[in-house]
Amino acid sequence: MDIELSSEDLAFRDEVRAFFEENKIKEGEDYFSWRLGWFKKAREKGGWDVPKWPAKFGGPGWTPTQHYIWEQETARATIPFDLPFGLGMLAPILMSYGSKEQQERFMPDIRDRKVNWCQGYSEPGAGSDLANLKTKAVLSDDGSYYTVNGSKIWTTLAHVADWIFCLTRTDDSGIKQQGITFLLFPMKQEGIEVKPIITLGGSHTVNTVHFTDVKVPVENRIGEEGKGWTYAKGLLEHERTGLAGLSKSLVEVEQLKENARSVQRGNGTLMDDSSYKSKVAELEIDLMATEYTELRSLANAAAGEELGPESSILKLKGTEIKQRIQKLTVEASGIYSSAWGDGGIGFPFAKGGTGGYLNSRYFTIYGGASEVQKDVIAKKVLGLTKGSKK
Amino acid sequence: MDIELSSEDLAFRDEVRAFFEENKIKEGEDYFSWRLGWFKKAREKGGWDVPKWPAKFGGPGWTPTQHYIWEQETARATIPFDLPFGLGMLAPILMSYGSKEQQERFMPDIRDRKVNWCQGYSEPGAGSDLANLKTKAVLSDDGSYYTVNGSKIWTTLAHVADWIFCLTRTDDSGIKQQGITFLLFPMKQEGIEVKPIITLGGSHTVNTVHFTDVKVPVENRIGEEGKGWTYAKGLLEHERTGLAGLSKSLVEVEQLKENARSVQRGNGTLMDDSSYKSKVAELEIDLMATEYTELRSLANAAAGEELGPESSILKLKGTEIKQRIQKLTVEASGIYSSAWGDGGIGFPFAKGGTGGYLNSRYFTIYGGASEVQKDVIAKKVLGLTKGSKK
Amino acid sequence: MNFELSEEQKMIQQSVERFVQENYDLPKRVEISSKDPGYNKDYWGSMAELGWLGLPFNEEDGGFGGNQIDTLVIMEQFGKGLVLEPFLANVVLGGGAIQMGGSEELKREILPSLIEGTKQVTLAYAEQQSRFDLEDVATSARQEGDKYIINGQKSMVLNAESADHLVVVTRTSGGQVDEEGITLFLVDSNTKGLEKQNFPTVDGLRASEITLENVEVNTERMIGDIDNGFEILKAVSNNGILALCAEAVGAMEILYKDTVEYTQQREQFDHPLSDFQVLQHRMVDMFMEYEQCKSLLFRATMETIQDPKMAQKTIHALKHLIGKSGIFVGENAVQLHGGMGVTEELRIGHFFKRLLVIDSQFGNADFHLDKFTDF
Amino acid sequence: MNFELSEEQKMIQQSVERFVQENYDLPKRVEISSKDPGYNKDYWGSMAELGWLGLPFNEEDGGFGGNQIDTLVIMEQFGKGLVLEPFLANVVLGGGAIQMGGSEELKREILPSLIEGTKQVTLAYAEQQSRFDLEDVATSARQEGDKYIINGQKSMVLNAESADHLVVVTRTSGGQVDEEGITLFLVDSNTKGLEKQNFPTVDGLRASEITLENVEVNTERMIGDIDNGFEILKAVSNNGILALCAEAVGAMEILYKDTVEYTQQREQFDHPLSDFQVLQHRMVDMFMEYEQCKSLLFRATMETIQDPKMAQKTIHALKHLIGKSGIFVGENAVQLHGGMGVTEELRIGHFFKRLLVIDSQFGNADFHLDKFTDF
Repeated sequence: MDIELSSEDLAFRDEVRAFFEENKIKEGEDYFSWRLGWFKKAREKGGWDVPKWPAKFGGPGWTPTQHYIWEQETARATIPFDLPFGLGMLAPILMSYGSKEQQERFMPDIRDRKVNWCQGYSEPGAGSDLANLKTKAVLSDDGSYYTVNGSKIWTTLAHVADWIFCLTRTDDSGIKQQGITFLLFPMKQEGIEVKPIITLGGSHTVNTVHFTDVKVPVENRIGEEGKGWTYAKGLLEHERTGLAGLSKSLVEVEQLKENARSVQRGNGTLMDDSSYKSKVAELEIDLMATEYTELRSLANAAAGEELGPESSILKLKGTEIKQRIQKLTVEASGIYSSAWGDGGIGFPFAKGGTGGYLNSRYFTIYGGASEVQKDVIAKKVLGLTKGSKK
Repeated sequence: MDIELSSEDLAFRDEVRAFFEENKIKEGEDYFSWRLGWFKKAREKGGWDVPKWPAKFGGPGWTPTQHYIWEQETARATIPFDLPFGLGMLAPILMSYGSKEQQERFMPDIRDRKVNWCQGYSEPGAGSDLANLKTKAVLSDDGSYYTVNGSKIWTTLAHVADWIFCLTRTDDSGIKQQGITFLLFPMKQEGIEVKPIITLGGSHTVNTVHFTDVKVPVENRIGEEGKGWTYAKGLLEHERTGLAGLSKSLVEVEQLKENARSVQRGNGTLMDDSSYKSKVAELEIDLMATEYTELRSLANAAAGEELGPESSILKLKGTEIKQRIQKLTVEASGIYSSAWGDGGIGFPFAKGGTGGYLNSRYFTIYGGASEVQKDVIAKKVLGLTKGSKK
Repeated sequence: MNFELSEEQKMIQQSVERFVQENYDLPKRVEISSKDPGYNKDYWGSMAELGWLGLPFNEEDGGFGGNQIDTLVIMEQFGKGLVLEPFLANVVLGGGAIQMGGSEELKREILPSLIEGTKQVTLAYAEQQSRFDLEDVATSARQEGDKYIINGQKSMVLNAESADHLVVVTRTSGGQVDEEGITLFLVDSNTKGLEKQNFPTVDGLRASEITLENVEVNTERMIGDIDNGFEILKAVSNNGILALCAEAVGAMEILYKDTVEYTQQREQFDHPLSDFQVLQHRMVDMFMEYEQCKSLLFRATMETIQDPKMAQKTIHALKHLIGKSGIFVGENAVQLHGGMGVTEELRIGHFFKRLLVIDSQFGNADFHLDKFTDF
Repeated sequence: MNFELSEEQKMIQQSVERFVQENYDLPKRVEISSKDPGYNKDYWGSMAELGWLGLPFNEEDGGFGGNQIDTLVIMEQFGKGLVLEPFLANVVLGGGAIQMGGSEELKREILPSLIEGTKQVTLAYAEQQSRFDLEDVATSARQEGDKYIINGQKSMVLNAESADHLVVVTRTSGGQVDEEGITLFLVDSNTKGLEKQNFPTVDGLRASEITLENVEVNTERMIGDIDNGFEILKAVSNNGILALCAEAVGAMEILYKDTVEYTQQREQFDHPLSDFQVLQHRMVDMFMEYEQCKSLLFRATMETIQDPKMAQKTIHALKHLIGKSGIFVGENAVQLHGGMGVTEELRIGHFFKRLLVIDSQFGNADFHLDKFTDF
């Protein structure tokens, strides 16, 4: 066992830091042109614009440790926002299951951040039981197109998306994981209606999307008809690991402590209040442990072992940590936690804190609710499957 | 709503207090003769030796409030030990289901504390699923006696008991709650073997009891053959309320705080340690709430409503509170919590504290494990019974 | 020892329950909350007519001589609909302070119109630095002839937008955190130098930041004795806590019951959610928290009526438990409703928000646990 | 960054694992524990022969130059059998102190016989009033010529019954809770004035209360410099924490795995217990606690090797988590085993007891959480 980064890894970390430092946004610079420029420069570094893509598709081909370093550094650096849907979710499916034509057609625009994608998996009434989907796609008699009817829900940023990758049902005669087909189609067309869902925090990120007789050419289908679940499923576990977001939480805990230190209590600050600081300490300790659980999992991956259901631990712990950070922000805000909106009442950090906390309740629901993650661990890791369920 | 005790109730409380005060054990007095004398005097007060028995069987016929007052006062007073098996468990069954002959035969000795009873319900392998019992009782061809074979477990004080009241199986053709027969028989006879079970705390209270061809005359059967479950069941809910033991916990919390104040920390004591005192405070608050939950439940009982599955709340909260008191005693003992036995190492209160904590783990297991209590509340109170269980 | 409501209390309970059922479904509440003044004036009028606004006031001041149990009865039902009308601010806080410490003239001037619903009063006590400490008062009142000149800021003043008068907590002597030296004044809302910054709160109610710059107030508008306002403030705060906790208990009842109902209807993995034992036990925990909170609410309320000094420890216990349990019940109601729980579309989210705000008012769970340990 | 054991470490791991499997079933352990001296002398001899007792010592002192990871490997396996032999007391604590601060003569005198298993050393640091504070030392050592005279009491000294020497922590100057002024001495067990009161501990091990009355010790038996013993004590205590936590992780593994197995076999209400979702999730929680503890153990151990000063915060985090999680896992293992869990008959109760004792050694969960907040 060895904690130290190799000299190569240290050199890589320095290189990443230097890159981030050099390419920070300058005062007065236009955000969107800086953003595109940033990705261009990252591409010139050898695929840094698509860090998770394999080398054969233009990615950097990093080791797991390099990925870990990258994630740690990005959490602390000023880098442009990026959405996971095209880059992190659709692209791997295209690489594995898309035809050469589909790869050539869709991947360049994803890489250039030209096309915004959204993900059409969840449906009203299905919850964490993703395979239980009812959006119908019927193939035309001549076999040239599908007609899609149905609804999706919790569709993140559907209101600004250009395209959707969508699970549809083409056959409901067998078990529910079968008969699912993976289709791609543009969002800005007749027959697609996007309705905002306002979350408890008061924000609009997710939507309901309704499809009425939407025509999708058959060449927009990924792989075979009826195999869509297989294509989507493998990625779900990957997604869970990403959801832990530990590097970001580390930064947020530092911010939390700084905020609490700005709240005066008697001769000290809120960080001198014993209950409050104990809660922060317990949070930090759990985060310290979870970081190493992630590293152990990465080390396994590096040793060629599959990222398995252990990723559920990371999702469980990671999301719970994020919620606790939000909750402690609310507590730090004291009486001001009840102010709503952008009025700028009380402490600067109180603004949006309570909305953030409320929205954070979603973390233990989406991507498979915590209860479902525990079912997965019980079954896949502990082997608790014998007998009939009660 | 009114919190005040009526003047009658206050007078009753004073009378109880005065009685306890007058009849305390004197220095040098023999414990066992004092004990018997105490019960004699209590009987002269009008059935105070059998407070829970109804008036027609010689009990005092108190109101629920009087019972509550009695329980509160006994927790604080010096009164002789008393066991619940004959007095509180068997007697009510005799009153409801025993024949006149059985009542006359057994109840006087119970009242006079002459005969020690034990309860033969639980069996190896059955756990909280009491009805799943296998001890067989076979009626002789002439119908004059049963032959009992099988084993009981967790039989409290079986090693000092004179008699046992015992659930046996006389028929296993139907559902498991049927075919159970309630028998009484002496413990000191051939064919009965009592083996001690040493609990984690190092003490011997419970036992395994094995029956080999034990003969029980048919006149020792309560009620009808095959109806024993019905007779035993009603009492189980009553037992649960008793298990809460809140009055005792109130006294123990005071003792806990006194102990903690005897542990010096810096310029203060352990009760100045913020984590420790917060845990004590949370415990006290839960106890304060549970006390009123019990009072609300008693008020319902007084209004003629049945003591229902809400008693499960009291058992759940009451036993958890008792465990927390034990746990905090262990914490107060610090390094001395690891000393075992009667060596008298460290703080006086540390002695036996860890054993007490270890044994207290049993509180959430016996009388229906906490998980089973929650199942009961889910089903009976919240009505969560539709559909098939998963 | 008796937990039964009187016949009159039962009638009030039924009447408030009916009012909430008829007037407070979610769309209606959202509509009322989103328009100024943040509550429905007709409803307020009805409440006055039904006599609710006068319930806890003395009969000689035009009230009905009720006590904290009457308030509990009303607030618990209000909690089941998240009623927006400013009952707490007027009847419990502002009116309560005047009832306790106001001169006869002041009571005669203010209370009848408050009870009739024609004038409104609120309480301005918190300040930016005070967090939850009632005695931390920096806003100064300096005597000048027969007037006092008030300077300072007051935070999170409930319903100040609609209030005609404010009971302002000021410091007339002593250090910033001394209990002595605190004095209460009744200040008219439109007095020169008094500025309001109004904003909505997380739970759809309204509050304001108040700036007082050389605000003049006559000595006869003093509530209670000079430098001795803390006792009144403490008693009003305790009554506010009891009222808020009653509301919270009502809200918790809706949350656990809605969750029980939703999980029975909603299918996942081919079973109603309510079939899953883990969710069943979670709901049992929610139910038990509700019952325990209700028990402690009864205890604290009954003890306060019997002996307010003795009840102080129980009030700290109550506010701690309500804060902790309310958020537990709210978070789990949301969790068990899944994605829908995190939207504005179901009412449970709104109930959760209210419980969150209640925890932040008059001291949160940690604050009261700490206070509890002083006993 | 690499979590793989070296080939040698893997071999040690397998060798210890085999030893535990062959020699440490429950009846055997109970038998060994109940007889004096509370461990098996043959086993101790084997451990010496196998080189385990010399693993962390420097090669020049007869050891193998291992580090805390080697100790982790051994202790984690020991934890799976609740091994009774006094490895911790001798190798990590007593021997560790001599290794760190002893003069060359002292090391040459003591360490080889310790490594051979012929002599034993333990550490006497705690006192009745000290609770978990290492720096709280009242036992005095007063210089007299080339000797020191020690007076005081030492509490809960592990394995003192069998120890030939004790490393005694004394105060040579300063106030009772000063870090400066602490000095360590190696005292022979049979020195005049040294009395032992031996007793069993909750987990079946042995400890003693030690009274020192005018105990004389030569100046050359001082370990480290005068008044500067605290650094050594702290470092030894940190190594003790790492070793105990490794043992705890081994014990937690047994507890969660035994529970998984037991619930699959045991039927209740016509189903194996493992079918109940509530119990499944409880076991998932136990498993996750185990994994998190293991992660933090690796982290603290690796950081200590890299930079002990930097690792201090992580060591506090570790001891806190192990205390809390160990008791959580233990309590729930018992709960899920039902009545049987509360008896001496199943091994889980014994593992639970060990975890309980581990929490009380070198500071419990609360103590280390508090220390953690100082960083």
